[in-house]
Amino acid sequence: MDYTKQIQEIAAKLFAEDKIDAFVGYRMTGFDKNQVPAIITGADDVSKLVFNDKSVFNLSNYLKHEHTRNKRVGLVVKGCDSRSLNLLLTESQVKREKLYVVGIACDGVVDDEGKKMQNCVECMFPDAVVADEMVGNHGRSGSETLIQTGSETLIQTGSETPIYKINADVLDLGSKDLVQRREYFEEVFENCIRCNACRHSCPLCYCAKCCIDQETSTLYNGANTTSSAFHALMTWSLHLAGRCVDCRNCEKACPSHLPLHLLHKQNEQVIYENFQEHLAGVHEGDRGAFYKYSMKDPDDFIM
Amino acid sequence: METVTNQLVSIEKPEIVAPPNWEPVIMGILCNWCSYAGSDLTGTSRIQYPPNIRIIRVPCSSRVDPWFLIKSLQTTADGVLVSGCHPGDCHYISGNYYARRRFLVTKKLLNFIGYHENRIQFSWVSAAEGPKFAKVVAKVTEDIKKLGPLHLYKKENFEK
Amino acid sequence: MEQLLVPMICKIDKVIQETPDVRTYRLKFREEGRMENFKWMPGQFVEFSLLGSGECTFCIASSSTRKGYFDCSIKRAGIVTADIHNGLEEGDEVGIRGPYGNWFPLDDIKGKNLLFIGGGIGLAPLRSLIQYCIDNRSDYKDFTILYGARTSSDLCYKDEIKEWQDNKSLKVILTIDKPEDTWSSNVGVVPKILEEVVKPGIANTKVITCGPPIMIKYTILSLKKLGFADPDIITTLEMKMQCGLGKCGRCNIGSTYVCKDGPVFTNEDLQRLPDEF
Amino acid sequence: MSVEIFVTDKAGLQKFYEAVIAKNETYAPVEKFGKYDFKRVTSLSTCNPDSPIAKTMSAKPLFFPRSAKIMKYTATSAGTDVMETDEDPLAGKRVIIGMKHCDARSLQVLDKVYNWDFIDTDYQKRRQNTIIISTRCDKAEIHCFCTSLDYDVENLDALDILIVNGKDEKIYINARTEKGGSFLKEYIAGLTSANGAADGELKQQYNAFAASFRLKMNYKEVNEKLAKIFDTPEFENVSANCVSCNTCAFVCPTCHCFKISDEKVRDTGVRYKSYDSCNNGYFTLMAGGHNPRPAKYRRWRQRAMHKFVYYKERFGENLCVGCGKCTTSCPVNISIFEVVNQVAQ
Repeated sequence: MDYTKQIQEIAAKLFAEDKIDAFVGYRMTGFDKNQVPAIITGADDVSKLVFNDKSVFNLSNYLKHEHTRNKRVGLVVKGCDSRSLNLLLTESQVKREKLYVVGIACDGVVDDEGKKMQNCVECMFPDAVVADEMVGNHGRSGSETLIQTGSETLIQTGSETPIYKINADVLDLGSKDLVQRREYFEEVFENCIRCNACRHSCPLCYCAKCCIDQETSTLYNGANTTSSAFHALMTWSLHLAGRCVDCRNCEKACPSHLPLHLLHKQNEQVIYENFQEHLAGVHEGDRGAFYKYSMKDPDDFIM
Repeated sequence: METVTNQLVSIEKPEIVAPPNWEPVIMGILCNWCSYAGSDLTGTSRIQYPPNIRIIRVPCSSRVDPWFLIKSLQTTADGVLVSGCHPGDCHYISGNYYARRRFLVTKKLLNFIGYHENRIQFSWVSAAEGPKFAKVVAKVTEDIKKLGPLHLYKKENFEK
Repeated sequence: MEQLLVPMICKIDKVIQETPDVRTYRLKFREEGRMENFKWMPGQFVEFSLLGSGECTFCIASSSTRKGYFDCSIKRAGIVTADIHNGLEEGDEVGIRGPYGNWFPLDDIKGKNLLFIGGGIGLAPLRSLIQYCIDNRSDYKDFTILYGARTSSDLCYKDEIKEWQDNKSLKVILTIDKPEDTWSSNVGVVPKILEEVVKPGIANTKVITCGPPIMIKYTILSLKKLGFADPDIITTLEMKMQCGLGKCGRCNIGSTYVCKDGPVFTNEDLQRLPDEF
Repeated sequence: MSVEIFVTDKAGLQKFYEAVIAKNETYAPVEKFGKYDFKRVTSLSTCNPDSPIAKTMSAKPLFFPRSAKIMKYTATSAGTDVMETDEDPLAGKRVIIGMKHCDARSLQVLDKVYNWDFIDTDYQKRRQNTIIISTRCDKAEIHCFCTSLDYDVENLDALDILIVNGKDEKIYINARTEKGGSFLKEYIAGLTSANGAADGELKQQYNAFAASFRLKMNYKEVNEKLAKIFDTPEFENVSANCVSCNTCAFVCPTCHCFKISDEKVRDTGVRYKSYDSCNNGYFTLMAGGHNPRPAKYRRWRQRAMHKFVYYKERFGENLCVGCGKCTTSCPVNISIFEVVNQVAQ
């Protein structure tokens, strides 16, 4: 997957037609094969843009930054990024008319070791679900890819029919008993250093005042203890339940390499199985699962 | 109240043993319009219920952010009871439907990370159901007593 | 390090509601004998902690010449200060660490005319120096206090200001930003009153100013216009602090630590600092 | 400085480590979730003294804990009791193995700030009671630039015992300080002295290591140029893609900012001192709403300038040891090396 040329062309065209003030894409770091997100403000820098399977970071994160506020922005989105973008649009965080979205038909990205990321292996929506222009081709257009909210089958595409699969790690852990699970997560919370990188790198954490920041919250204290990590990570993952798009920005940012996806995938699975909701951000205008309800929701756990 | 004489261990962490005559602390978060009034009725009808519950009044069960449950468990409570209006009875029309979803996910997540899901319990109690409230509290208390004390790293921080 | 951060317990002796959102707490150390050993100079600050809520930095608003207590004036602004306002009453206990920081250059201002310019809660650090100077009145020449606030109800230390006004050896000028029916004194922002009403002479005069950042900025401009030299303008800076010991790395402006090298600076010092305060 | 050098082989080194672990309170990198962190170990099999720099957290928390209890208190109707905290768990005699020289150097840098004015006695005690056993890297990692900074990597005396991989599977154990020398005496059984003979080989190993660096810079030039360009717009460009995630400060071996937080349950409370980062937007936000560093580029400038200008002005050292941990941890791969060089240009 190498769309460098197409993206450079699109960016150059957009700057030439004066459709955007800034273009958010990727560029090489200059020292290894890793990439840095690039915020380009003029046609001169277009040649720096690249896109290949090392373009990992979810760029919709940059829509909450001061550099892109009140500007017309061109944005490169992969499948998962477009879902978070969709949620940002639904939650009125970004104005659609100010965005020019370059959607990618993504074949999956790789991690530092060159292995395909786990979320890409399981990915159900590799094509951008919202785009002004698509790059690459999987033989289906954006709108065809996604059909209906659904019960069993979420997507019906021409050739293959991906079905929601429970994350292998979640399944594995779920089969253990209570004490083992507690021990495993106790280790997770012990290794958390409370840097809040997960939250800052999450594209959907845009609150100006966060409930897990000592300076703005009355209930949370920022001490770097296990109990505080439990409080922060649990609260954070529950606030993202039904909204997480599994882009794994958080996991990539975590300096302790904690398996944060476990919490998100567990929530996703519960929501999918119990409420028959489709995955977050797949449809435009579709809010997260916690923002709607159905009469048929299970209530056998309530006395 | 009958006091527990045999030693109880925490179900999640068997090395934690409850002190003799240990009583669980239960945080009760009640909706203003139904459950709180219900608990009031329990009191005025002179129905007895376990004194382990500490009641907090909220406008609606959907006011209860999962955050509150986590915070309660992190600090003092051994269990949490959230109670609201019956489906369809919500003072704000649909608040409890939203709440229902959140509670299920919270419960499952707590179970997933290795804490018994009965630590968080929910009930629908209307303003007229005084006896039901007493029953609910009794059941929750009994359930949580079975689970033993919740340690949740509190020990490291607050042991004198 | 951890021992350095442990506060001493103080008892609140008195709470004075200065304005709707400012309260002055009069504090005494709980342990006997400690109050006598607690020495501070005008301009220094303490770390005030409401146990369970957090720590905040406040300047000491009274002079060490008034023995047996010290004052902290606290404006309701953030989470901790709101807790302080809501929760603390007479007889309650709080933690105090300090005093930290440098103080007003008492030697430099000896024998000079003094002009104090305060705005809002910014009178608190000045009050410490004003009290100190009043108690050593013979060391100083002319003595002028210009104090402004947004409204008449936002003026702090009303009783004390009355005392100052009655004191024939001081000149007190009050101002508020907008006219009010019951207000008979000056109306206008501090720099304007400074230029139009006070018209201070620059000879042998030191100016000490404190207030909101925007007021300090324009006051300094006015003072420069009047002909004051940079070393004669003394101000205090506020920065977020956590430790007060020069360790936590919050309060630095360039390589200057406000908690160690400040909070009192002359305008000459400020010129040298990078523009980040 | 004592220059005792002993020679051994791989098995001998293992034995040495095992003897050290058996006799002392030992800390070493332990792997968890693919990342190494320094933890208390009781056997060599659970740790890896040769963990790669990029995947290892710094050893700073052993001296400046991620969260330290300042005090405990209880409030009763009779008044507030401030209690002493438990004994400092890090104050005892201990040995750290597997600490790299950049990490060891960071302690020398931190000494300056902790011994300045108000003296941090806890930190000093932890420093004095610790023996640092360090392995010299054979090859620079991709983001390393320690040789380009203002310290002598070859003759560094921040570490007590240096272990160098020589030719032909030979391993040299070299006591660098008095403390290290007297510590090593207990373990010399089974080791062969190689005083004098090994100097050449050590030098050779160092030269090969120094030649393997991809990144090289002139720190003096960077110091001087950065000091003059506080207002350059270049900071805005280089910081545009930063997500303010704070990771860099939390993994940095020299960052020492902290915050104080209270945790209270009923009448009992604990006050903690824990890490904080200047990249956090709230870092300097005052209660009234005034924030001297509201914009991202200002916070980045503070970070870069503090590392290469302010600390140098105040304490005479760069607050950077060139370990590259921030760059490897950064989710968007921003390199402090690139940033300061680009800005200084």
